[in-house]
Amino acid sequence: MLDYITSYLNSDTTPGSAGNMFWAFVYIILIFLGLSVAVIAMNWLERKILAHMQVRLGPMRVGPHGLLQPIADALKLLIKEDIMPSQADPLVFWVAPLMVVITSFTVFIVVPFGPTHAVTDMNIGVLFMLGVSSLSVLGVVMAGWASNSHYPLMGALRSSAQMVSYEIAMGLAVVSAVLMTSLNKDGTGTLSMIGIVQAQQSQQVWFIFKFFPLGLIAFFIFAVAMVAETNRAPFDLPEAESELTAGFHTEYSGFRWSLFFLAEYSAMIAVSSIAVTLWLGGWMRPFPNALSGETWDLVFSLVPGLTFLFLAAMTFYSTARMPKHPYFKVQTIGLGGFGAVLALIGVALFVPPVRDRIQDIFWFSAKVALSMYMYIWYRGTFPRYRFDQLMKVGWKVLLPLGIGVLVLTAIAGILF
Amino acid sequence: MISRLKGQHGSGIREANTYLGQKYVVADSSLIPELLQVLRDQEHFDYCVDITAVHYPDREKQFEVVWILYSFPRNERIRVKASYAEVESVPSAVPIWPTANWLEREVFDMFGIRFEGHPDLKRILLPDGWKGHPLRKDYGIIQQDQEWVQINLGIESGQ
Amino acid sequence: MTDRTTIDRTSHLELEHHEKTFLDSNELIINMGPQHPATHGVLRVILKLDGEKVLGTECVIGYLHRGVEKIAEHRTYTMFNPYVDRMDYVAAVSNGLGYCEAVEKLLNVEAPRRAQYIRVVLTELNRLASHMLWLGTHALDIGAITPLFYTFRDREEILKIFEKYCGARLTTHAFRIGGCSYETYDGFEREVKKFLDFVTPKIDEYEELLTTNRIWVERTKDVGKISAKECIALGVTGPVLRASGVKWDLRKAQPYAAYPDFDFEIPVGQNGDTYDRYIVRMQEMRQSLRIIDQAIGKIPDGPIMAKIPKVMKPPVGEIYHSIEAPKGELGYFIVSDGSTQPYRVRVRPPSFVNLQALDMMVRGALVADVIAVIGTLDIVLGEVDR
Amino acid sequence: MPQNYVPIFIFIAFIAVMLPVTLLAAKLVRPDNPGKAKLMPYECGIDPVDSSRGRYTVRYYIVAILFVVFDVETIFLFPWAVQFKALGAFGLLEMLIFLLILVVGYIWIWKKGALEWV
Repeated sequence: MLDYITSYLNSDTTPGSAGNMFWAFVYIILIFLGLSVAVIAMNWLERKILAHMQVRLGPMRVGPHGLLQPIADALKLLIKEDIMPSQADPLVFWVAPLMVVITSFTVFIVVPFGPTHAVTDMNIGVLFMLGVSSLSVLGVVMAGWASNSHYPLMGALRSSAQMVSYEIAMGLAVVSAVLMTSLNKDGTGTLSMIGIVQAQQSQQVWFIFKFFPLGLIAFFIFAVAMVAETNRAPFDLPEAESELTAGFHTEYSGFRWSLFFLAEYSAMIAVSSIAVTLWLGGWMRPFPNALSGETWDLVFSLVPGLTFLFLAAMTFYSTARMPKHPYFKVQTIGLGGFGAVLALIGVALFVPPVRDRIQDIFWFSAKVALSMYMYIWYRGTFPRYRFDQLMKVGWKVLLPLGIGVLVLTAIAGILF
Repeated sequence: MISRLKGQHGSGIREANTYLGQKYVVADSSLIPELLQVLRDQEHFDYCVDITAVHYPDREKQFEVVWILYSFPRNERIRVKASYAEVESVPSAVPIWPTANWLEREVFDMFGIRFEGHPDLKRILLPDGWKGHPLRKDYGIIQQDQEWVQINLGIESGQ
Repeated sequence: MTDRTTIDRTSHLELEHHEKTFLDSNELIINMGPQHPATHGVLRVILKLDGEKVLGTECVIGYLHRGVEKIAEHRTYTMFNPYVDRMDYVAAVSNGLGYCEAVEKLLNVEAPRRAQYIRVVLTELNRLASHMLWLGTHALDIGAITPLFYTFRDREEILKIFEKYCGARLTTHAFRIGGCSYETYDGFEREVKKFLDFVTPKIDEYEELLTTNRIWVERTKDVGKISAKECIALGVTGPVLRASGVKWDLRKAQPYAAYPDFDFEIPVGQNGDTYDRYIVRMQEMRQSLRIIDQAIGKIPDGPIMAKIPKVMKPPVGEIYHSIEAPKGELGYFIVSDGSTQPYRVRVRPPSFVNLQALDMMVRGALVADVIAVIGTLDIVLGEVDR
Repeated sequence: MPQNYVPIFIFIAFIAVMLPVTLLAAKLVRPDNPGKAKLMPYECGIDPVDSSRGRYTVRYYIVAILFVVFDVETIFLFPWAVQFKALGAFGLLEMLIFLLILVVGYIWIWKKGALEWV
């Protein structure tokens, strides 16, 4: 038994490929926990960043700088009454949020946080991700239909039409990235998520910069489509607050509603992960070819620790700026403790064995975080599209653009 | 202009005067549809500012309906007034000025004056089943339709 | 002239009629409001939809009806003054100005020059505040959340000035019949000047966020179009009329208060769509700033109240007086029977009349446009329902 | 490598157990006192006029059908993209013909107005 557990540690492949289900399970739990933390952090960050964009402070009361606000919200949602409309279809109503959450979580099985840091490495990883993530539209439609109410129905119909339309543009963009993976010596591409990153590694370029500007355009198509797929501003029509009150989840309340919330954020992280894997070089550090060599490797490997130390320093600065009043004593101590934890993590990241194993995850997460920041930024800046304009963008702009980019990439691939 | 109107309609114009610099015409109720049409088409009063009514319970013809008109080309206002008894109905101005639609509905709602030829004359501010017309002088200020309140709101009194 | 009669597309929804053939898609009937985030209060719009397309609308109003006109008949002229603030509660000062001037006309008195200047300053500040609130909520309806916070931040400064002047922020009751009841506080002029310097770049900031924003332009251009003819036929006034290309502003057409003394432009649009209305209101904000800037420098000295009797008994007669409120023509029709109480007060609410155009403006458009048009009409339900 | 696919089922099973357990746990701690008005479908405080289970506008179905066409097309592109270099110019030419047929169809639906919404 113990052999079975330890044997994996020496292998340099994912637990799924190694056939080690114990470690697969450990990874699953880690991903589950990490995702929950990420969603909580996203919740807090979104509210904070949006607030600062809008000249307000955001959550400030629960915990220092509102750090505990998402937890308070989660608890509140847990003990909130759950209402199921009397005319709703109980089974479908019950299953819909589960459906959405399961699909948006399952995607993370194939997300490669590092060359070995994935639950499994499927040879059809990209297709799996696209397929599973587009299943979530089913949950949305189920939710809207089961509610038996007009606003959710409209939200569900909008959402299905919208997700379906952008799926095509997304698929075309992905094809052109997959096409790039086959441009190596043996002439065979791959659909495996890890394989795609390795292809970028061996071609010494992030696919976003390949055949400039073709890679960039493909990435742009994907970036637009992924915002639309996740129903976020400016494509948040299915839950357009000012039109449909809350769209497909109007009738959901309490914990069931929070599942939709959870699914939305994890879907955002999931599609961002796809984008990072396909175009932004996955777990690769920035400038792998321009700034190569031992020294640069060392410099970049110090970045994770420095980042955490910087965050810790900022936290300590905020701690020092806390009002000096007995009333704030607990909060000040809490914030200081939080800073200390960050600093500890930062220091731990300097230790060579940890440093080497964590680096990949750090770079991957940093890229995903950047993409998440863009999501928040869009929300703070853009008005909402109208439905016909949304369909126009999907069908009449992105689709021809996607086909064009694909063809041009193929021609460029033959020529160069 | 007033003299022209008087020349055209003669005895129909009971009074045409200015008060505090504002022109007004008191017309015979039978003359109203014609007069309003003439005011719009020939005198260019193209904008109907307001239609309202005043209740004089002591008079023989209780309601005085007031049309306040404005002319963009001439930049002047005129008030047309006519008296109606409770049983009489007023010709609707909707074919002349579409804006009269809601204004007349409000007059109907508040005074119970019926407008002949209005496309959709029903209550506008008060609920459909409400009894009484609040802006009549015999409707007390705290009076309300107790029955309606009880049935629809399930409370004893809305006050 | 005669073709104006053709515009009679006003609500006949016939909700009861439901003749369906086998292949017809369901016409969905949806209630938008009264409890809806984007109907600016308790407006209920019954929408008849085919998918996303609006086949017809019907407004149901009256949820906020308080019988202001009835109350007026049971209050003295002075006592009724605070009530008018509660109609268009985001532009309470304008309401007060209209009412006070109407009664002053009835009494045949005129407010002193100083009072009139103060009135102009406060009314224009209030116009700014009203337009700011409109901009924030309108942008929010269209999905841009950030301008709301910017405009509320800046509106706050105006409310602070009001608070310092008369102690109230929203329902100010700033004017009295015959003038103003409060002298300006120390540093009033300085603070207003400071506010002007503060707010001018802020308006540029709003424009930066929206005017050239592609999504904003797409969402507002050619949405809710209304021509000048239709506006006049439907009695629509204010910025909506001006955006359709009619250069008509009561401050210029039939000047009141101290407006003839000031130099300002009437911004007009061309297309009469939501974008033009947005541009017109933005320009109006700048013009208001201009008026305030001119007025604040030369507020004359003198009394702030005219000589008016303690017990007001206007002579028998009637008056209609209207002013250019932020939403359009706000008129008061007051009938006096010679007693201390008005015999009848009729308010001509701009929001109420403008709202009537909603149905015409959104037919054949999409659901999202209904929201945009409700926002662009800039209605306040307190005034629609009174 | 079939063992690569096993974790999917572990994952789904894990979440499918976790979520209902949390939902049931929430059921224990949350209040539950439904009322008639509370259980009504939300329609801005007004009783809904008719059921929302009716026929809906055909445009959504058109989009669904178009989606099937184009998504299947994308799926066909994947194998070609993976073997792109190996298939070479010939493969590209064949794919261009395939795409051309689709683009003709696409232009046709555009001209037909299937992509319009108002």
